[in-house]
Amino acid sequence: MEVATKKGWNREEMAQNIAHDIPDGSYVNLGIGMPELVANYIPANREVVFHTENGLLGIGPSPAEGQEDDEMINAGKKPVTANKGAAFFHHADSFAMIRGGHIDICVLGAFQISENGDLANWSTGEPKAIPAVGGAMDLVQGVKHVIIITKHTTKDGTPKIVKECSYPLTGTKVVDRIYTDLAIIDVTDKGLFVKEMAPGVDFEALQRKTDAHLNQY
Amino acid sequence: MEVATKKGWNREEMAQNIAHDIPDGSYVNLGIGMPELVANYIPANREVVFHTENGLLGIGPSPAEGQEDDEMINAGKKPVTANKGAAFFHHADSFAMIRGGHIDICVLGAFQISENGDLANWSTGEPKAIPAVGGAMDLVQGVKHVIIITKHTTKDGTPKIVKECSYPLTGTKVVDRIYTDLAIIDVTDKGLFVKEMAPGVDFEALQRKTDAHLNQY
Amino acid sequence: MINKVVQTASEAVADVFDGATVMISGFGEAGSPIELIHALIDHGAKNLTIVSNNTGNGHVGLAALIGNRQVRKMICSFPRTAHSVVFPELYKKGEIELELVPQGTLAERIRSGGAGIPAFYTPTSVNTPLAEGKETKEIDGNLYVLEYGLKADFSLVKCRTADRHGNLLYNKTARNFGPIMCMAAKAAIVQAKEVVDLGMIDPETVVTPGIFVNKVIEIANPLSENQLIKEERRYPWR
Amino acid sequence: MINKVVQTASEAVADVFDGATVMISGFGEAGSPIELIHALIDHGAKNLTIVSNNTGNGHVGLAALIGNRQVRKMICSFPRTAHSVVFPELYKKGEIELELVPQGTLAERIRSGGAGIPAFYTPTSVNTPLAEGKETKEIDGNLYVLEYGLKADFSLVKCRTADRHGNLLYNKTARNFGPIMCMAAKAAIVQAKEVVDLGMIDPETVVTPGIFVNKVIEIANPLSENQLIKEERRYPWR
Repeated sequence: MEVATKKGWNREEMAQNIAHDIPDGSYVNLGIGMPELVANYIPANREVVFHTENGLLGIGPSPAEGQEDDEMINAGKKPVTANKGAAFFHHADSFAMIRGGHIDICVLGAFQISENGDLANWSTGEPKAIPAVGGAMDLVQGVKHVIIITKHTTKDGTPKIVKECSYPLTGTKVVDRIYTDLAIIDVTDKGLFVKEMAPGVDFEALQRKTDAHLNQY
Repeated sequence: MEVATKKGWNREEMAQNIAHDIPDGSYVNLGIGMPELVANYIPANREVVFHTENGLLGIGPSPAEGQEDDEMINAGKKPVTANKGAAFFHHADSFAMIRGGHIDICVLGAFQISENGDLANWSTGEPKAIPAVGGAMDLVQGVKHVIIITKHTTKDGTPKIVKECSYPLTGTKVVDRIYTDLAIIDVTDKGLFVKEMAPGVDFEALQRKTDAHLNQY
Repeated sequence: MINKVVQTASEAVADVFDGATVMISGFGEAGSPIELIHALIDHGAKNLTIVSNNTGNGHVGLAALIGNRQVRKMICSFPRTAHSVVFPELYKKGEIELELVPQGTLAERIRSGGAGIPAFYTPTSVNTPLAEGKETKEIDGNLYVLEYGLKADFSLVKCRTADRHGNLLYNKTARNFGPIMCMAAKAAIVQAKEVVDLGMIDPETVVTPGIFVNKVIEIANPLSENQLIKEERRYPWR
Repeated sequence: MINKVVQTASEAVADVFDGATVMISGFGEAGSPIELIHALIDHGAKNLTIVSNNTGNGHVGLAALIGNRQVRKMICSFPRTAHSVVFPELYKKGEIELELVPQGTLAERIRSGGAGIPAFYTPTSVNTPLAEGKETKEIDGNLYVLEYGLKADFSLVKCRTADRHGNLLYNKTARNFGPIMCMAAKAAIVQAKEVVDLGMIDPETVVTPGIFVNKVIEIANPLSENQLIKEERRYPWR
């Protein structure tokens, strides 16, 4: 069954799976890192407005080399451009959009997700680590649909989808859907339901790589 | 002694007294009615920025007849203009200026002022009256110096400066100075102190027209 | 494709339902979305709770909506103004409810509703009748009143310029409650004097970003409430 | 006559006192008032509490201020970034305090401090370690955390354009914390890329009205923090 893992989706395919599920007209916030890939795969016939919490709605493509502007960056501090119809605003207004429920979808990474939708993605809780939280706790509380993009397990095979998170929490009962390299999983009031599996992955193998109980629709 | 009353300051002189005491560079909010007169008497060598809570800093002179704009008004709904350096903003930002202590001075009318600086200026408490408060309660709590412009007594001679207000309060311990037709009175931790009397007014006559105890510096 | 522009005022307000909470921008005559309000009168939704600084003037706009008995309750700071005649009459007869809120508290409650802040403490109204029955808390030796965020099902807002994303610019002191009411509503419905092509509004000058706006209708020549009142007009027109 | 423009950065920061709370605008490298920070290093005020989203980069700007041991405590949301080296070292040695605040709560606390709101409830951080020891309240069936407004003695802010009244325009995403930090400080000190004549800024487009600003200095060609880090520069220059 180890073959199944290798047949999972790669990073680009995971991002494509998410992009495919983002409706036309959505306002979307992408977390730093793997979530940023999602922007590359929005179908051409859909108009999606990307929000970055440092103060811009309407992120455009990355600037050409040499065209970067130190004062035009996203939350990951990478250079960006602005599309037509963009708007700049200050941080309190930006988080009013987030906390006030105006952003439709955010895509975040995760250390752990529990079966009731708890998320841990800001701290491993190591005593010597410098804690840093950024906007994660605001996003999970305020955004209408919180989507996680993550490898199904850590590099050493430890499940990231767990009965209960052992790492410090970002929020409780906040995750709506998880996109991993192996499956797409809905978090519902009745538990985790597998919506789709990657080609070559079967349910038993998926459950073995998952600490939490999985259900089939 | 009745002569003294008639020798008091008129409305324009009361407004002049206040204008004289407004320092160069102040940010000032003027209430509706008599307070609005103050703007006419700011000495020419001083630059004072007038705030109106409906969303403008930098009120200029009244527009010429025929130049009025329905969408360019002050809190009293009168047409105004904007000076160079003006700014428009929304209501939450406008009251952030007020509540946040950014306005130096406001000038308000009053029904009653108590000797500890309580103010009643929004409701006579009559059961059939329609209550209306506007921004008065915000102004008295937030503005650094709350100044009252008022006739010393009502038309029938009832004192407006009282031991304790009988009308519904706008705020407690909020008034800093009272400018009447008869005197200028400071509200201090130690009580009311007469700073100046109108020509022809003497202290005993002033005290007789005042319910609260007056002190002399 | 995002296109929030609709073609008629009646289409703009079509979803308003009986019992809805509706915020209406404007301070006195400035910024009142009179065409949208008149469309709401034609539409006929009843038992509305209206959040607006005043209660309208003469027999047009908000005053006409109240006069048409569509409003159960007003939440406002200053219900009596020079030209306000409809509300006072109904209020004295006990036929309309009033929740009186200090103006700055009203603005902050609306902004909080839009910003996901369910409640906040404020010094405004402490020790006054308007604080009666409300929770208080002493912070650093001073007393504050707890006030709750206000949300609406719909907001009707007037602005100067809009694009198809719903980015908005306002005109002078007609800005007043518009931006925060767009934030606080599930559906913000905006009448704009002009709808411009996407990209015509400088991103640095946007006052209301489109994320807060749901529908836009162009009303190139809005009626002047002042003028209608001078002419003693009434809506529905007669 | 109102003229908030001063001639040197050292004059702009001259009043900063030992033990002051100082807010510093910027998100990563965008919007950091590097010349004002360097003037504060020259000035030497100690035991500062700094409110800023990050902890600076390399050995210039905020990182250099921390490295110069002028900072007792940092209040921020994200103290470790790619180029942050000074803060982590001092933090691990226990030589600097950290108050970690979620980014949106940090922004809202600053805005509240400036708006006269002493405290507010927020859903952010509920049921997490960052809510430990904080008051909570159930409102409409949901749990919220009480957070307090943040004020500062001084704010150091970078903007694009200013006039002598202190009206400000910003540049793109360098706006970030600038407007709310101007609101929250007793004295907001601003470096502008250009100071223009009064009347040159359209009143409709003002982002920070002058009432929130105390001193303005023109820094026509501000240093690029990114560039200084690439060049491994250190302040004080050596």
